[in-house]
Amino acid sequence: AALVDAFEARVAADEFIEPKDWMPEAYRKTLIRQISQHAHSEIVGMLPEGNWITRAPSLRRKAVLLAKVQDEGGHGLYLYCAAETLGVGRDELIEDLHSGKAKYSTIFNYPTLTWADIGAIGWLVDGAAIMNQVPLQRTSYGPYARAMIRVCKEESFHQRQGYEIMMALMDGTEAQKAMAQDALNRWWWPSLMMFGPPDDNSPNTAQSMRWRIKRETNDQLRQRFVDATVPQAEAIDLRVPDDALAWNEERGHYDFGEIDWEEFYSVIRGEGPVARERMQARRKAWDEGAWVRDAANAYAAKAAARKEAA
Amino acid sequence: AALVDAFEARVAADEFIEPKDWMPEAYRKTLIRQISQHAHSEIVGMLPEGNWITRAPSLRRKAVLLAKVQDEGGHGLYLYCAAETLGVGRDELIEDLHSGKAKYSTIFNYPTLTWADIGAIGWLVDGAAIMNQVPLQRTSYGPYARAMIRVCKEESFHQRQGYEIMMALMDGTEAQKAMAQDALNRWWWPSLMMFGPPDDNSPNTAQSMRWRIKRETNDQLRQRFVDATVPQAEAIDLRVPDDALAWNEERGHYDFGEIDWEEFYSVIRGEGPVARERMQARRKAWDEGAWVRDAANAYAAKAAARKEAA
Amino acid sequence: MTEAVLSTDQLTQYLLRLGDDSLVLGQRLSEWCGHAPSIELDLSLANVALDLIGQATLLLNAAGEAEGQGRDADALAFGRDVMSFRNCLLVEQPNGDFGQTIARQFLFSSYQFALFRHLTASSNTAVAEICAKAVKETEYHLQLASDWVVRLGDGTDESRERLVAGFDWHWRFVGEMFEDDALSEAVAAADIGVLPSTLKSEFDSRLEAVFNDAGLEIPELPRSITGGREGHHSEHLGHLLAVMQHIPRTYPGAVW
Amino acid sequence: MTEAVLSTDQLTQYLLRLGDDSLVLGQRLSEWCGHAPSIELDLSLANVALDLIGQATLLLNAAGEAEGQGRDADALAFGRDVMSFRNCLLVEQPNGDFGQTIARQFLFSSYQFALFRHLTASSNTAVAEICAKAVKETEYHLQLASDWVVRLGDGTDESRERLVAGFDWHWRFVGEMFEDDALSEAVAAADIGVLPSTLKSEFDSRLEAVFNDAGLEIPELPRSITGGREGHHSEHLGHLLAVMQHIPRTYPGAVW
Repeated sequence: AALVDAFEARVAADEFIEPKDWMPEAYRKTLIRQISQHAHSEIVGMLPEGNWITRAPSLRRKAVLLAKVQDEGGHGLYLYCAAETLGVGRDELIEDLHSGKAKYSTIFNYPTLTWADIGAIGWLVDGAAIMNQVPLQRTSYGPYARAMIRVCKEESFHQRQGYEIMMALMDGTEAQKAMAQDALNRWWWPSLMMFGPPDDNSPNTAQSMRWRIKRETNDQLRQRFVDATVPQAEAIDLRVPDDALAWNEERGHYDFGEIDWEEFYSVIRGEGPVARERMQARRKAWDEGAWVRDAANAYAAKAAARKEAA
Repeated sequence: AALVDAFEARVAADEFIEPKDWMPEAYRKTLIRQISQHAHSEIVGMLPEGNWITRAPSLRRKAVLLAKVQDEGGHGLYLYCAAETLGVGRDELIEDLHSGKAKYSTIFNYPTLTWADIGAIGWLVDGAAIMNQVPLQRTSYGPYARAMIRVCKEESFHQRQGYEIMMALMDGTEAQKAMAQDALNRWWWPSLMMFGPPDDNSPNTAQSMRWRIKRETNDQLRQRFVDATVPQAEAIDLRVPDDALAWNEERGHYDFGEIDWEEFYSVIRGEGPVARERMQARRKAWDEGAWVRDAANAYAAKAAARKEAA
Repeated sequence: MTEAVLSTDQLTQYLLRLGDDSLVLGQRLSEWCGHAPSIELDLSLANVALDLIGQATLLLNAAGEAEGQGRDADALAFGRDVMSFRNCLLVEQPNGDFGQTIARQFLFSSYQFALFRHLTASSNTAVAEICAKAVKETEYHLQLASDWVVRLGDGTDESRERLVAGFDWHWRFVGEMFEDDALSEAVAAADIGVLPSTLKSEFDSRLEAVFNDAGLEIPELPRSITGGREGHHSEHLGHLLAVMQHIPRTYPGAVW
Repeated sequence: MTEAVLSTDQLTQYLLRLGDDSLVLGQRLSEWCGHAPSIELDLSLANVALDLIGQATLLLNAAGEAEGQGRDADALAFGRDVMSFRNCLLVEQPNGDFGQTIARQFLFSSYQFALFRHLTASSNTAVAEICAKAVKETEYHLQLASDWVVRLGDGTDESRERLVAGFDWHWRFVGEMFEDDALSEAVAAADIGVLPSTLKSEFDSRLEAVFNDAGLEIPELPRSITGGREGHHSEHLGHLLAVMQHIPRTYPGAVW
């Protein structure tokens, strides 16, 4: 109990908890779940955008997109490493992803249908991710907080690139404008869902806030995202697909329509439009790559043995 | 010896030999080799054209090409059945193809690079095939001769369709004309090679002619092909890529240049540009289809057993 | 019965739905050509593909005529981008293995057979005539697919597993085929088309009968994924179109 | 030394050869993105792809300038059909498994490293500058590929077999990279380019050294397949271009 009190006091004082420090088992488990979910999201998140690398409409866009997807892989890597400091192996985490035990962000179970979706993902999905992640730079677990600092720097870059794609489209032909508007129509609501269930239906929030694993509630973050994004849409003549959307002078925030939580929970249950494709692609890459990982391990062992012998 | 004499007399009298008739072992073996090679050529020959079905430039061309490639599959089927009458199973023949023991026409080891290649193959490759096959309608082995009658009817249809593609291209834009000429440049010499080595280097010809398995020599057939094809090329302003080509008034035939037999024998040895692709595709289809063939057999056995039991 | 008024655009869109279904599935099946498990199957699959491409040609030509802007079947097949395609999501699914292909074919042909049977009585002569011919083809497709569902389901353990996996990939796309919307209501009211929902019971009986013969159980169907009829497709269609349209787009205006 | 006169067309064609090699291999490698055997390899392969696409952009822009008809790298990458591409056959080969990809990468980077090292001294300033930057990238690609050749060759039995099979797919395309022709003679005479045949011994020594480390034997090389430099490609390139060019061809004139 003394350990718990000391731990809670340190967290309350905004000190970082480090891997060698004592921590409550529930804290450790919550962190592993959250960090690995985040890592999985980065890795699965490579797929919808990866779908457009081979078809990017210019060499510059191709290079930028490739670099972006590569960054996501890098984020996945930082995050798996952060999770590993909590005593769990990367392979184990990945098995949980492939078995369906572990979750990843529902947003990646929607398909990328046109080039405009690449813009919409950068702008909205990375934008929402940043809202979620900025506070995590001050999360209580040191390795996680430090990973998030690197992640956030790159995400905001991605968000600008995505918005820039949308700007170029809205500056283009009628077909391009229609493509951009359609992408916003399809990605808007799923982006709002990225902040998770409403606060009154989010049982873990209080504990996570107290442990400073989370630092703001789902609804607070969602509101911030709407407030930031609506003016950006308006600035390039895009219409946010929500008839209830209106500036509320009194609250100093945008009011917005009801989210279809049925849809959200369906996708959580694995019923997203391309959930099967995502898992199939990840499992295939992992299974077909097994011999390469085995070879690298075997070679490393041989090399170490040779060094020993020498 | 009496059997042999009787057999040779029947052949000399242009009678058909049927499966139940006695025949020399060498005759049987030569026939199996020739018929199965021909069957393999039909099946492998589906691949270069199949490569363009998904990219055919109009719905009509797509349908015509699909039907053509389907016909080739049908020819393969007739021919395997004809070979089976000689006491060898289809699976065994296919294993020989996949192991590299059996050969198929060298022409199919060249790639189809543009849509014009589909025209060139129909016009030249099917054209050459007809030259080879027309005499085989009177070949001494009955089932083979009857298969060839069906094959020839369809091949001449394919040849016209191929030429029609070339006509349309030569009637089109500069890019289309260039495509057509380039296709002729690439397919002309390999087509001439389809008739096999020159007569003075074709040791089996004499025996095969005596047995009426073959009815004309390689060089005779090749000359007939050149004589028929050159005017067709000229009619649509295509230039045959052979500087030595000239009408020889005295012979009443076209003279033509020396064939690169080194190239021919290289391709025979399996060194054709896409020989690996062809065998990879065939083996893959066969191996990945094994479970389907097994299932069909298992089901047939069950159904038969049920019928028996009833 | 008073015939409801159907706009040009509605008729065009309906014909696009019909034509795109056939076109996209025909294109998919043609990918098998030369690569099927046996020569016999190669011929069968090519046959089905040929029929579907033939249907697509007639239906898209009719769509072009309804539209009245001078576009023929080729212009529609090779000149639209992914969001203008109106096919259902089922037909654009990848071939996968032969089990997946047969599952898709069985589900689609069951739907299309019920549909075309009704459309032979369409008040639109073109639709009625096209479907009168097409329904015979589709009956053969359905027979072929049904036979193989039974053969694979009652063949070996592996074939059953693969077939079940093939159906598992596709169940989520069944609902879309039978979904009514404003357009299908309009064409049904005009006696030109049919309400997809009315075809469901015929589909269900056939599914039950064939699954019974195959010794398979029909699982509880997952949530429907929809969107194809409004141009919101899976990621697969764009790749299919990139290949299919490459030559006409590379040589605009050329005649082949 | 008297500088030989090089025609505009010759310079353009030479730059297309250089640029198309990088472009096509970059496009191929980018197909791996999100599907590699490990995250680390995903990042590495994407890195190489990125470098190659960057090189292609510079080289094709230079080709467009040399040509003088207002085409930039995008116009050349997305606006030419298969027969106008000048890359060697090696780079358009399919990825296959990781062993096949690494074999291709090792063979190509060995060639390209030797080439770019020479071209840093090109009398054409643009070529020299582009290659001065690119050669550093290529050195890294070569190191990465060499490391993996050793790791797979000296890893497990399976990895050795797969790597050997990967090389077996590609040996027939090695000869083409080192083949001299009229164009390479002309650019070498003008001190702009280099005779490919002169790079062969450097390539051979590296191959020998790395194969030695990997415990692999270099087989007798099969007959060379050639044609890429004149636009006569394998069947693979057309499919790659269909995908790569789809959007720009679908929306001609659009700016992205």
